[in-house]
Amino acid sequence: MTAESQIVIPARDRSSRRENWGRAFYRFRQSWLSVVGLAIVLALIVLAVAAPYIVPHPEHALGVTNTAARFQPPSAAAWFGTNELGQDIFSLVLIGSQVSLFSGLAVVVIAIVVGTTIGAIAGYFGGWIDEVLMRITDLLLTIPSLILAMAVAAALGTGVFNMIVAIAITWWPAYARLVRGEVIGKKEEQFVVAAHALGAGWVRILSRHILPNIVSPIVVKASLDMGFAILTVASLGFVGIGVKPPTPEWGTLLSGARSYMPDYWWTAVAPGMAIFLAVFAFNLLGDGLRDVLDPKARR
Amino acid sequence: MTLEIRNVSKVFPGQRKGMFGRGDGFKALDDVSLSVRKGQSFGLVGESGSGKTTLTRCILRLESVSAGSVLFDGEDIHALSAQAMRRLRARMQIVFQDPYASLNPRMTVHDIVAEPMVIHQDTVGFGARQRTDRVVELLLQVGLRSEHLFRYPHEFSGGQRQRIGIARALAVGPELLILDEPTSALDVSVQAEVLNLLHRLQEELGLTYFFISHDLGVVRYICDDVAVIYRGQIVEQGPCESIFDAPQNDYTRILLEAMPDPDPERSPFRTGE
Amino acid sequence: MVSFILRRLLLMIATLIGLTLLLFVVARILPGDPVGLAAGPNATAATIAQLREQFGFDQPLPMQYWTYLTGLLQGDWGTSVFTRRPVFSDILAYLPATLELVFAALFLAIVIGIPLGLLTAVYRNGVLDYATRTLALGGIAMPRFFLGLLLQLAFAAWLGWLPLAGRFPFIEIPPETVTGFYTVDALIAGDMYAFRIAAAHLALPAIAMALSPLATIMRMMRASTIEILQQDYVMTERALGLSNRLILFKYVLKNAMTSTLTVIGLYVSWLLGGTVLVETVFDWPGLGLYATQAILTQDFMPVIGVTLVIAIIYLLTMLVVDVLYGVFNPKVRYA
Amino acid sequence: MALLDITDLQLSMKSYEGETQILHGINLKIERGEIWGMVGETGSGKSLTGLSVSRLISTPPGRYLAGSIQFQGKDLLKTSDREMRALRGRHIGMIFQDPTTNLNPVFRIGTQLVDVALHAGRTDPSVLGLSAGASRRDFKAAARKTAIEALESVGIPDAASRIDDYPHQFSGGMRQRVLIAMAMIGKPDLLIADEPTTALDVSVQAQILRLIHELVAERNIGVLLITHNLGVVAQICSHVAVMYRGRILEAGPVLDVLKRPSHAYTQALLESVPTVHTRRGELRGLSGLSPEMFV
Repeated sequence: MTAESQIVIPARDRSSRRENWGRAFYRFRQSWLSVVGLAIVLALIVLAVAAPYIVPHPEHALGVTNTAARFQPPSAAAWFGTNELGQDIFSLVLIGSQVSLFSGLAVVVIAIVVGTTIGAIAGYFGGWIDEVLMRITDLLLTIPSLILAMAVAAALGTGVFNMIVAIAITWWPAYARLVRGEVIGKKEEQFVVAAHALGAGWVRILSRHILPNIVSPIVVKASLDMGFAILTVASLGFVGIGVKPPTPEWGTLLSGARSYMPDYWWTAVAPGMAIFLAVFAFNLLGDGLRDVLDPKARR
Repeated sequence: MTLEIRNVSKVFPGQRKGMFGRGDGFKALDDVSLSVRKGQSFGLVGESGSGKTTLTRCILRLESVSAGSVLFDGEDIHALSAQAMRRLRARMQIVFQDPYASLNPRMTVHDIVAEPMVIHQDTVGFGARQRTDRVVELLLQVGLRSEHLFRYPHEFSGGQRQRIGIARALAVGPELLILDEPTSALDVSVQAEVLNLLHRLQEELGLTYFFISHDLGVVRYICDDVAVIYRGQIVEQGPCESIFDAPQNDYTRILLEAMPDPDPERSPFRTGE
Repeated sequence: MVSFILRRLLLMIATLIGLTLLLFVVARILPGDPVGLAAGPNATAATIAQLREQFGFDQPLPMQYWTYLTGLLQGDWGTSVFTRRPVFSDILAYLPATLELVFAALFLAIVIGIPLGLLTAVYRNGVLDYATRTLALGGIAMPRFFLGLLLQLAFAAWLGWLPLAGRFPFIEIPPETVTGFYTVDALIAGDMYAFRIAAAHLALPAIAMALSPLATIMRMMRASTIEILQQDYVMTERALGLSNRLILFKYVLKNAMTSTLTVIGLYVSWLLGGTVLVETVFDWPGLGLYATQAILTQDFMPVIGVTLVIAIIYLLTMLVVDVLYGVFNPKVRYA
Repeated sequence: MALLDITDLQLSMKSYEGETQILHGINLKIERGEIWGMVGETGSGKSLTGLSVSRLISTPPGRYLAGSIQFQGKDLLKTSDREMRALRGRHIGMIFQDPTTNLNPVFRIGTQLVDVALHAGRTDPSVLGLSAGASRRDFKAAARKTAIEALESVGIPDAASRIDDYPHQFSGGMRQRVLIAMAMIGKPDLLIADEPTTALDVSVQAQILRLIHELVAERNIGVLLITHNLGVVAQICSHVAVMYRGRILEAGPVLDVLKRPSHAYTQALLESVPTVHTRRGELRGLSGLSPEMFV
């Protein structure tokens, strides 16, 4: 074999990986709706980050009022009108996107970390570990998540952090269920059995063979859930739990606007549309990602 | 004697019946005994549900046995400690039936073939550079090229994937190779090439094969000894020639007669023509 | 089948016991001071102590739980600190309104969602398909409370076709209670006038609640129909000349229903939880409004009660779904 | 007039990569009483040829570039969908590879058999032994009776009661029998069998082949048997067509083609099949042959 060991080993070229990405992006582009979703999501992120520097009245988000200009209808000066305190709704909504996006992301990340860990352990080891973990998970799943989140948030007291914790508590079970199911499915796959036969330990099998192959459904669910997390944050704000004024938050803004319907309808429309747009964009994105990442579910 | 299976039985617990009871268990293996000689090819022939897959899993200790023992080089593998078993796995490797399902789609060929060397680092003692050299050597040995090193499994045909699977199995220099229907998912022309590759590898490396198949022609081509398994029991075993030329068991005879021969003159339906 | 249902019922009781324990512990450990709230800011220490004793808060925690659990079985679900009425009778009073709303929404979602999903699957990638899919994604993304507000604006405030909020005007006489559902009771009584009033009040909140499940059921139905259409047996059915209509409405529909069924079951819980929002918007006198009030005042007995009721309904629904699943899928039935 | 006469059939398929031609001019003539084996490896286009005869390839993505498929003198590529549907099940029967996935799992086998029988009966009441004016009730009863007879004719014991079982209550071999009964219920003139025994054990395969052979002898039908297994072809086919990359390289009576193959590919294929008589090193595969040699 001396002659053959002289063979030049090719540089670890990334071309085939790049080709996979290219193909995936090609498929993603096939559906213009998902491209629209991605564009809106990116725009939202940029706006949220830049909000304090670009809005006309950043001070309104800090609680400054201007009662002289109450309930101005939308105009060139105040694009979305002003509210009962004379604050510029455009400024409030734009700065409100920070809370929504941040807490949405935080909820999803916490839920994924906790849910994946518990689901993977339950699915991989099975037996009584699985029984115990899944009974707890099922228990939480029987409780209507919105009510549980409301109760926990109310008990913890107001604040962004408490609200995130409250929602995450009710969300991880769904990931645990998803990951457990996927792990059990992959456990029977031949390449996993092959790894067993090679003598690989459980850490290696889970981290190298199973988890990389179940990333897709998790990413798809996460993308869809980003939208629903934003929705839940707004829901809590709407019923009066969660972020308290003056910090602007979409649900809270909408809740405040309710009292002035239908005469001052614009106070409700802007935050409502913002919630809708953000959730819609993440849904479009998730839907497109599903097409790309989950070929079996392609419709 | 490399591999010896002594009176192995495997009973799967029955399905839940009613509120608390369980149905009767299913006896997948019933007092199976056979021995595989070093450097030889042993064929295990059976149809679906005959227990041949369960037997493989028991040999690899992916499944426990209900009774009996599996001896590898005189050691009962089901009595070994986890640590000892892990070391032993380096000496006994498997090639699976489905070349599409048995390779991790998220790993490159290099990582797939190198994995056994990483797992058995303590035994093999290769560094990263040595591993890559060895992977290239293995790829060449099974008829692939070094350009294939950093590609992903989906870029290969079924036959090429099966070669990757064989390269992986050979990576840590095993003595025994369990071949679980390695060619049944392949086209005949590709199957012929893979079978010839297996022949060549056995001659070059002095491997022992435990070859599982439902195709008598393939078993005849590869194996020295053969056992026929039916509903968890070995109904007949012995040297290939004697079993194929003078089968003693009815089931073996049925199998032999049912095997479609590509010679139209041997067709049972053409007698009247 | 009977033993299957019995086993599931046993499991359900175990789940409920676990749930009460969990809820109780969570509610008692979490910070929050219902007594302080009930007593008001000017209460003396003596009043507070008296209230604590009255609510049983001076007992050790396990005792409190045991008292609570045995009480539960006797219909004693605790007392609302806020309304000062027994939680159980509060819930009984509010439950029919909520169920009427949820069932109406679910009915709308199923009756529109399933045929629409089937149709868009057949004519996929057509104009109808793209339009409904976009609308569906929009429907899922639309916050229920915002949709409710928009519906109120459009149909109540501007067009004036439907009432703005409420379940039944105080000045009218509701139909005699049989089921507790005003629409159904009105029909039973043959009182078309009352029926029209009840239905008019029900329409907007039901639509606001139905949109999301409708969209999900439609998408699910579309997805599973497309999957079923690609199955080998559909090819065989086509190869042997069966008409497309027969294949779709007989052979494909039953298969596609099995996966959609689970989604429908899950939505019952989602809808019940969602009443918190929609009932707030429409002042619908149901469990959601009751729970919201209780949560805002940190009055935990009603919250536990409502959660428990919803969990029981959810578990019963899943049981029904499982039984139906067996009807649709013979393999499950014979297993 | 031949039962089936395919001339110069050319088919292309559209995919992400663009349009590729799959069939490059297929010619095949099947008479009654003949069993034609169409043999080829993965991607040779043999299954698509079979599906073309039943017109089960949707266009697009498929597109017929040229050629005709004459069935009893009628060009199937030019018939309307309605006419085509009347032919399917009644004049052209079809069975596929996997008996587990080809029966609808949530219906009793009887439901499916009866629906096929009713369809065939509507096209031609004599299939059910009825005259044109028979009532709905008569049709239903006759369809069930015909279904039971069909099950009996493919060797399902106790057919009258097993007809009300679900597919999963049958073994693989029995399911394939049910599917054959379903395909034969309309008393077709042509049976297209796409890898009918590939998913089955050898011992069961032999039984199914015997059954097909008997049906041909009994009813004098024509069969197009698509398979990758030369052994199966050698056993029951009267004729064989060897396909490779969308072309028929060689066709004729089995005894001629398999005993004295004139094409290098056929020869290589035959030398790739291990039999109980093959000695070590005798298998050759396609080594030494390049695809261009066949075109």
